[in-house]
Amino acid sequence: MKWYDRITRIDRRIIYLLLTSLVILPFFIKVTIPQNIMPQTKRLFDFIEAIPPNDKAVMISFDYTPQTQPECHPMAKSLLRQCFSRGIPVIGLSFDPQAPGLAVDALTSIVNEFDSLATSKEDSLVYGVDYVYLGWKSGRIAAQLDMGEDIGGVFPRDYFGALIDSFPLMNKVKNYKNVAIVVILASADYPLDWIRYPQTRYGVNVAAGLTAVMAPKYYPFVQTGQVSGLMSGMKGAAEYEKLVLDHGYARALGNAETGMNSQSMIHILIMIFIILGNVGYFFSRRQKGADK
Amino acid sequence: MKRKIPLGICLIMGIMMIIQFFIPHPVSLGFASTIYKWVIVLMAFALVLAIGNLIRHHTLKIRKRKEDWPYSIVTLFGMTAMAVIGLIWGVDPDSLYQRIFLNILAPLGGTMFALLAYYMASAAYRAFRARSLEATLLLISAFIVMIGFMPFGQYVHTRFPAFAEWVMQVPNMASQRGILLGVAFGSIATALKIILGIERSWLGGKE
Amino acid sequence: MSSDPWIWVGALLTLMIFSFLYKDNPFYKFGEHLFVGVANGYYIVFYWHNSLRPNLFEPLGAGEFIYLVPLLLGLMYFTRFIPKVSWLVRIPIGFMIGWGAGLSIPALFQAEVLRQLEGTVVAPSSFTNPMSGIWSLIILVGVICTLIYFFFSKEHKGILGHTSRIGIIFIMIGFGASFGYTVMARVSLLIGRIQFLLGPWLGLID
Amino acid sequence: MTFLLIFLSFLPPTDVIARDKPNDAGSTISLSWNLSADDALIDGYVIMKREASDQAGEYSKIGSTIRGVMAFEDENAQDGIPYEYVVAVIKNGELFESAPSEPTVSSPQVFHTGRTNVLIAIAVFTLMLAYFVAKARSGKGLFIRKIAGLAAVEEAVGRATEMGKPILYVPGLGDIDWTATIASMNILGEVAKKIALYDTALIVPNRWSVTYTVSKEVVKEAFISEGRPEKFKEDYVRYLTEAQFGFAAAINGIIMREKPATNFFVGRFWAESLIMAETGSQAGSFQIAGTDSVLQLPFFVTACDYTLMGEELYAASAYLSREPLLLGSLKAQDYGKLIVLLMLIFLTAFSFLNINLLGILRVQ
Repeated sequence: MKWYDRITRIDRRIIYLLLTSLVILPFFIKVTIPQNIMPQTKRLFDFIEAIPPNDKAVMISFDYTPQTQPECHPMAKSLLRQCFSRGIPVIGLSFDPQAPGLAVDALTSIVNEFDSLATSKEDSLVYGVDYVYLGWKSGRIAAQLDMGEDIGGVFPRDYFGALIDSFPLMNKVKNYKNVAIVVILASADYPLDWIRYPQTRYGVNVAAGLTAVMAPKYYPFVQTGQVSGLMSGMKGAAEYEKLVLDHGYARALGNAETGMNSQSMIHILIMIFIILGNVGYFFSRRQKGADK
Repeated sequence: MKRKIPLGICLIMGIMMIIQFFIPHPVSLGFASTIYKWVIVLMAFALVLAIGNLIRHHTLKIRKRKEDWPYSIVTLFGMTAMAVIGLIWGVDPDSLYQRIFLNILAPLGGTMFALLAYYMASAAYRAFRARSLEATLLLISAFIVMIGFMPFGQYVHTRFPAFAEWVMQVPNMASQRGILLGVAFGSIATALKIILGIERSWLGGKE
Repeated sequence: MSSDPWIWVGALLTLMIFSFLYKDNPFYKFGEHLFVGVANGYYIVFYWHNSLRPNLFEPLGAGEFIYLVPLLLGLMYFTRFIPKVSWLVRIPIGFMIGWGAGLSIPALFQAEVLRQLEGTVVAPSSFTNPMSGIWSLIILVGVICTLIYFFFSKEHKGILGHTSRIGIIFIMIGFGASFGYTVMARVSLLIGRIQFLLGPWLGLID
Repeated sequence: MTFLLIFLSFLPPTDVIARDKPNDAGSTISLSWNLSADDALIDGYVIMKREASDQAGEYSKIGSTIRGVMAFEDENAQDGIPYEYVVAVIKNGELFESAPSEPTVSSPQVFHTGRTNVLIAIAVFTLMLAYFVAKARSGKGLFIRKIAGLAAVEEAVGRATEMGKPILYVPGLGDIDWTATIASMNILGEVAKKIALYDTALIVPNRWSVTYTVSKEVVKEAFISEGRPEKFKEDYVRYLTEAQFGFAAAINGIIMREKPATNFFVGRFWAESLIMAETGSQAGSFQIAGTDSVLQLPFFVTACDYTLMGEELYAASAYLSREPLLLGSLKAQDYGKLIVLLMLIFLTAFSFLNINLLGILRVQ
């Protein structure tokens, strides 16, 4: 077999092995490829930067599933880091039944991270004062609308079963008037409901962090301003990590950056193999032409 | 009669569902939701037949000791166990049924889904050959998007990510819309033919 | 390493499915057969709790006898086994097919014809930014040419031949772009599985 | 000592208009008003209503909005009862009420006027279809262009027979309410007829219980109509599972273990398309795909030998059966596309002449 025939017939298992190692390696060898930051990601970051501390809350709707965790989980963590660093209270909730486990994981891991660095009692984060997680509710649209009147009416108790009246934060935040922005982190078409119903009725600001597959659908809404910022896919998550790091809200880049390194290398790997295949194809065809 | 009655029911159902779309009256909405409930009930009944087929297939395999027959036991056991667990102990969020869903079905499904990353690589390597103008265009546009949506895209040229975005938003969108419009007419025509009884392959043979 | 048995179950099943990449083997066969079995068990329970009980037996029990209709229709599926009346199985099938077809016609006209048309028509307002105006003209041309490729009752010669050829070019560029874009999403899924194996299971990363 | 109390007064909104909400199922009244002249200073608006027959009755609060909003919908009206509405400005808990609206009654409608265009489209297309089908029935020959991949069907069946291996036919992952599934059933019938004439086994796995019952009928009848009922085996048509990836996993198993010579993937597909097609390609099967799922086409084109793209799937089902009635509808489809094409051109042209007709495309 000539060399050019050989490179058109590389065993697929070799490709699979290389691909697997490119997914695993970045977890252990950290490299940073500088990122360009897309305007819609920057817009969300700037919006939250402009919220004054200890005033209105940021509401995060955790609506992603375990399968899309690599894309949306880092978004949640970066957002939480930014809010907590700036003293902005966070209210978490979910409309996807698979999401609460992930939401609790994101909240506890970031809270632990902050508390381990806290030097005084005032510095540490307090549940019910700095953040709450309301849990999951069915009847999405009705719940979203009712929260415009009274959040406590929709979520009388939080995810852990405590009455929300007992939380200082929830006494301050009664409805959307005290919510600076709602950020929906989702792998399905959830943000559209927020735009159609609570936004038109109560004028609440809406932003989103979506999987790469979902995101393009929302570009038109970013253009019209109905969505005040958008993180799209793992790349958006990595960009947000970068912004949060650059502003000193985090100590190191997170999992999205790692994922992006895998992504980049796998894209290059696939392209190299396509090129190899074509080089081989080109020479073998030329050879066949010469043989005739 | 063996053909006329089913065809008539199909015609009536089709026309009623079309008319329903144009009537906002509560009677019409109530009709639509009742029918929908019936449809789900019918699916449940058909499932009994379907599961019957599955059981038959696997018991035959076991009885005749066909190749790989022990795995058929796995399927039958998994099905029976899951059904019993769900029917007896319920489906609450912290029931065993939901745990099995999260820890057995979800990882199995998620991993099958993740196989696609590998298959995309091997399919692209094998099939993306510049054999003709069309194949070359496909290859080039795939490259543009694969480079442009990655962080390193900006090092090719600062405007390259924007170019990749353009390929997605302009030529890609145009072709998708064109295909979609064609599909819509094919679909509508098929649906109409079914309702009008012109297309009756679902009845099976001539009698 | 994890001490949670459920994590171990998830991890081992993950590896069983991945082993198919090397070649078909007993582990994959086990995972596949378990998947099919447990999934069917899952849906049996699902249909009982979400369909048969609330939509049939409970209303019947409450004396809503209109629900005898779906019961009767449903029972007709089983006439397949009685040769003399086996044609009755066509009645529930006709019911379902007619329902589906009737439902889809207005929906298709609305979502896939009229709305797509509206999105494609170019208006002077598209030209507030000259470039985006040109792009919407290109989309218009692309849609028209693609559509012409799908004309069946005329031979693709002359002007029809040229335009349908442009249509095919658009289609191929679109396919390439879709393929390239999807790589990203699928790799994300794979990263998710690997993260699960390295993190919760092996405890090598956090 | 006396305190000078200053009562601040705010102007209420004006022109409160109540109307029955059009095109709905009743029990909703739409309200609109002109903003208070003091809109920038107030906290918001409160909406109140009472039954018009009860002139002595109190107005009760039914909702509120933030400032700057000039519309509200009362979704709890009782059909047939006239209501009066007032909209009040609210500031620090104090209300400043507008004049009441005219008494208004809500009612359900029997025709949705916002959907007239869809009705016209359906009517026109049905007429065209009926016309061309009637014309086809009269026996006039219709020209249909060549569809790559269709000729391959015969070849595929022959190949399987030569190799003594079965044929796998996946009728998509859509249930029977997807028209692509119906088109696939049609093609399945034709493929099964060809198979009945050869000594080839057939495997038709199904994801849905209803498609399982239909495809079983279709295959069985195809064998009967070719005079080979004895060749039909119960095991040809199988039910697998409703779980999308469980189904794909099982198909991979079938491809690897029963080694079909030819795989057909015809119908509606989602992300699992490439899992099956790539496995088939690695196993060396000859593959024909056909789908109207735009997003899955690139993967089938990459991994299969022939692909029926989009509408070609529907054309193929008509073409294979060669029934003039079915072919007639292809002509109607072409005219439908022609109308769409002309509308695109004319609506664009008109919009540049400042005639905006886009409204005719909008559906509520």
